[in-house]
Amino acid sequence: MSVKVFERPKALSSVIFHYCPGCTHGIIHRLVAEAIDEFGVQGKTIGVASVGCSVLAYNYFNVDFQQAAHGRAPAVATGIKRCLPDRTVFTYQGDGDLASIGTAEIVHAAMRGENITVIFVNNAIYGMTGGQMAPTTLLGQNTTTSPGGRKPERAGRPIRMSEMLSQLEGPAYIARVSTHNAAQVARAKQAVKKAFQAQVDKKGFSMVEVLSTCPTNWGMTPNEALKWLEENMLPVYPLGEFKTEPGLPGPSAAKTTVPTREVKTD
Amino acid sequence: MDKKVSFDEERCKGCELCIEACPKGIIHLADHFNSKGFHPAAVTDEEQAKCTTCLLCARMCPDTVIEIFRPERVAR
Amino acid sequence: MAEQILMKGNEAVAEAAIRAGCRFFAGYPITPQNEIPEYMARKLFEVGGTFIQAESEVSAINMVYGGAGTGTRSMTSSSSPGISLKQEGISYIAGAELPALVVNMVRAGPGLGGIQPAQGDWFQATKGGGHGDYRLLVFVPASVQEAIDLVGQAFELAEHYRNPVMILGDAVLGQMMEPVVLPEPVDLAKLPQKSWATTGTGGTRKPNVVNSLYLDAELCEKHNFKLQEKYRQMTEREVRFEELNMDDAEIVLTAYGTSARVAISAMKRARSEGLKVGMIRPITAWPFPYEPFRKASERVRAFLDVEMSAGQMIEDVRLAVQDRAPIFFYNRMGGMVPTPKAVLEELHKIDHSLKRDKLGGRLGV
Amino acid sequence: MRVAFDREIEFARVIVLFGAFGSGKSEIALNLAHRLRAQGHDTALVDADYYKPLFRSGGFKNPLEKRGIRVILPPGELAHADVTALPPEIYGVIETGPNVVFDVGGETGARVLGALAGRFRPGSYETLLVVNTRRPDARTADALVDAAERMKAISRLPVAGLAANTNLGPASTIEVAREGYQLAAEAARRLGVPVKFVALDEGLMDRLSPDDFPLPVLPVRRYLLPPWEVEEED
Repeated sequence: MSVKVFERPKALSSVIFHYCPGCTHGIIHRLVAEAIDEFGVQGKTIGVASVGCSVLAYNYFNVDFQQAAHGRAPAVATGIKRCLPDRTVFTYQGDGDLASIGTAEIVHAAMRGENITVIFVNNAIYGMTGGQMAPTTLLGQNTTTSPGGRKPERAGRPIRMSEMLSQLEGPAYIARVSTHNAAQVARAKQAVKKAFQAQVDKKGFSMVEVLSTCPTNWGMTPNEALKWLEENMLPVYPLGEFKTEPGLPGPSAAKTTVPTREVKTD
Repeated sequence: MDKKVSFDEERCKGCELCIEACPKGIIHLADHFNSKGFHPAAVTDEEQAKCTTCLLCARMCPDTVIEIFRPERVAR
Repeated sequence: MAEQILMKGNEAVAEAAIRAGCRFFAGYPITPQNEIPEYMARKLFEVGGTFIQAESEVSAINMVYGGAGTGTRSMTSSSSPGISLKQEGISYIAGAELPALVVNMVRAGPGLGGIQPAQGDWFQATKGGGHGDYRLLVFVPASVQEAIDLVGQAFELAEHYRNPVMILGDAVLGQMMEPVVLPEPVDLAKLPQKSWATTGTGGTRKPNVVNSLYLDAELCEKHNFKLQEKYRQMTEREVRFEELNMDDAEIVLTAYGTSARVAISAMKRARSEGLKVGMIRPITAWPFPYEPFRKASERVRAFLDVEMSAGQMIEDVRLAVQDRAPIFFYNRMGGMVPTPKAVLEELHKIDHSLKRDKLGGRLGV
Repeated sequence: MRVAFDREIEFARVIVLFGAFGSGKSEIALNLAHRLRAQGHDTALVDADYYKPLFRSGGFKNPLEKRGIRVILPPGELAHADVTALPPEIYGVIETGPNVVFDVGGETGARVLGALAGRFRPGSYETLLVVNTRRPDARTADALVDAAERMKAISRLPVAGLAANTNLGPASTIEVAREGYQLAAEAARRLGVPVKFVALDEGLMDRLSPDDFPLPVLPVRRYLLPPWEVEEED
């Protein structure tokens, strides 16, 4: 007799993902669902889908979902969480959604320390709309709106959301992980769990930035894309934990911000 | 002997990430197509024995195609 | 009966919302409606609700989307430029069939305009504003008491139709004080359960999804037809208006909100001067009360539409009246409010011109 | 210089009216300014209600100035803006010059006072808390005491007395005013200050009997009417 040691998590539905072959969205969906299973919160979780390739995420999770307008998922999640503070609320957003059109929403949800978990999928390109430049597109990277490669004088330089947000006091946990091999995926899993742990422990905002591939719009086979990610994205987007509130498992990240002092007026 | 690694062929998109991840090199794409038109990943019956149930293929699979089984006595 | 107190329109709207069971408010400061979020910031936590000052109007309306999606009575308020920013979210709320209250205390535009009262947002409120074929139920109160009463109905109807409802006021309504009686607070425990709300499956039901995306055109059309059927029901059941002195009216004033109060003053003076002036005051801007206008157009000599805009409601009046009677127009804009005296002068002018010009007399009678 | 009207109410040169928003400060300010002027005093009115677009005492700049009352407002179009732009004349009139009525809008206006607090000279000014007990959050003596404490903290000025201004606008009655006066008197007693006067709609004055109120009554003309109630000269 043998025992099943790996299967589809309960929090994922049986619907087959629409993602292209080798797209790492599927891996990240599974990690989120595994975390929901392991915390035993499936019945009290509400996800927020964003706009991008993962727009249909609500079809793939066995949890309640709201579909948000482009970039607004952190605002929608804020509304949900404030009305239902004992539920587990997460957003699932891409780089166009979170780092471009939704920069105000993500910065302020993080600033408020909203007790939500954000899964930020960074694949350096717009997948849904057909391979346009993202704010996280690398210098020199060819996209349909940066033909000949992203040039800094025309389009600026890649935005590092994890580093930016870790300067705020609101976040309890911010980490960047990757999907380019199984060992990294295992690490990513730990980060996702830690992010949900932060929420369960009511420590405030948590975000995991997951470096991801887009084989179709990068024009590579899935395995080539993983190598491209490793060679080109890692130097620009270093992996690690940028902020870990004391009390969360693991060593606290060094860059914890100094809390501002409360003043009295009137 | 029971299978250690099994593939839900209908979910597989033939992306080959599991093939790259497998340290034993036992996964290949089948010659046949699934109903979606993909060559699904597979491990031959003979090569099942070589599987160490290390989970790496399953961890890399984006489509929850793979299930892993371990003999009961070593199951964690 | 509860005691009368003196309330400002803005704070009355906020208090009425709390009493109607509103437990989530997200907004962003903008004059002349700041008393609403300020009131909510003081009071909402006391009843176990939540107030958030969002980073922008865009975020505020999306927070309301999230809150409404949990089945919590949710609202936002703003003034014209802020409502423009909220249009995206309003369209999504309508598309996802969520109940919510949006209050617009209209100020002058376009652009930054001014902070004084205006009525330039009628088109935006009644004919879209956001994208897609959706409608809002739009109330246009003309007094603080009416605003209070309509806020209560707004939450009920928003939930009944699962559609956003707008209170379209203006800076005068928001800023003025009038004696009012507040309703008793609703008992939240007695409100109907919302089977569609995303509250977590509890492991006992299939997941609920709040969504406005329909990639399949056939399904999207079906969804749209379903919405349209809902809007048709609203046009059948929710039209509200007030008729004043219509029994013998020869000239019919029409106006809403602050303009209506001015018009009523003018009507009273006109009556005392022997002019047979009546009035039709829309209380719902959408659905518009076409029927009383159509009926009146078959027997009255003329209409005078008074607005603090370039003429927006008048398009609906024209649709109702067709060419059965002439429609005159008097307006002030940019934050100026018409005076009763000026409206009275218009009424006299119309009266004279109708007497002079035989063709301008009764048509169709 | 101290002034008195009706021989009964005596005020310091600078009268600062504060209180919860909507308590009727602007209406009282306009009435006091008119009365001071009618008694021949050199009078100025400061509208420090910077965030309210409508129903502001400063909206009467032209008619007030026609009557010889100086109106101190931010210059030009800023008078109609929702921005804080303290006009420099404010500093002058606090220190010396005409009789001044300060109309301070709610808590935001009181904050403006806090910024000016150090300039008020003891003896030359008095601060009156205007209270209308038919306003929300002002329905009990406790609430009035809280409001006074709050205004003191924000404006950093003491409360010298209360102006009992309980009314329901056009639905006002003497009974309502009397009920409000009783609450104001209770709050004043606890605050250790007097009720300076009762404000009463001028239309009710002829129905007033001598024992309605044991203190001076200021007849109040309603200036801050909604646009449809404004009487225009033909």
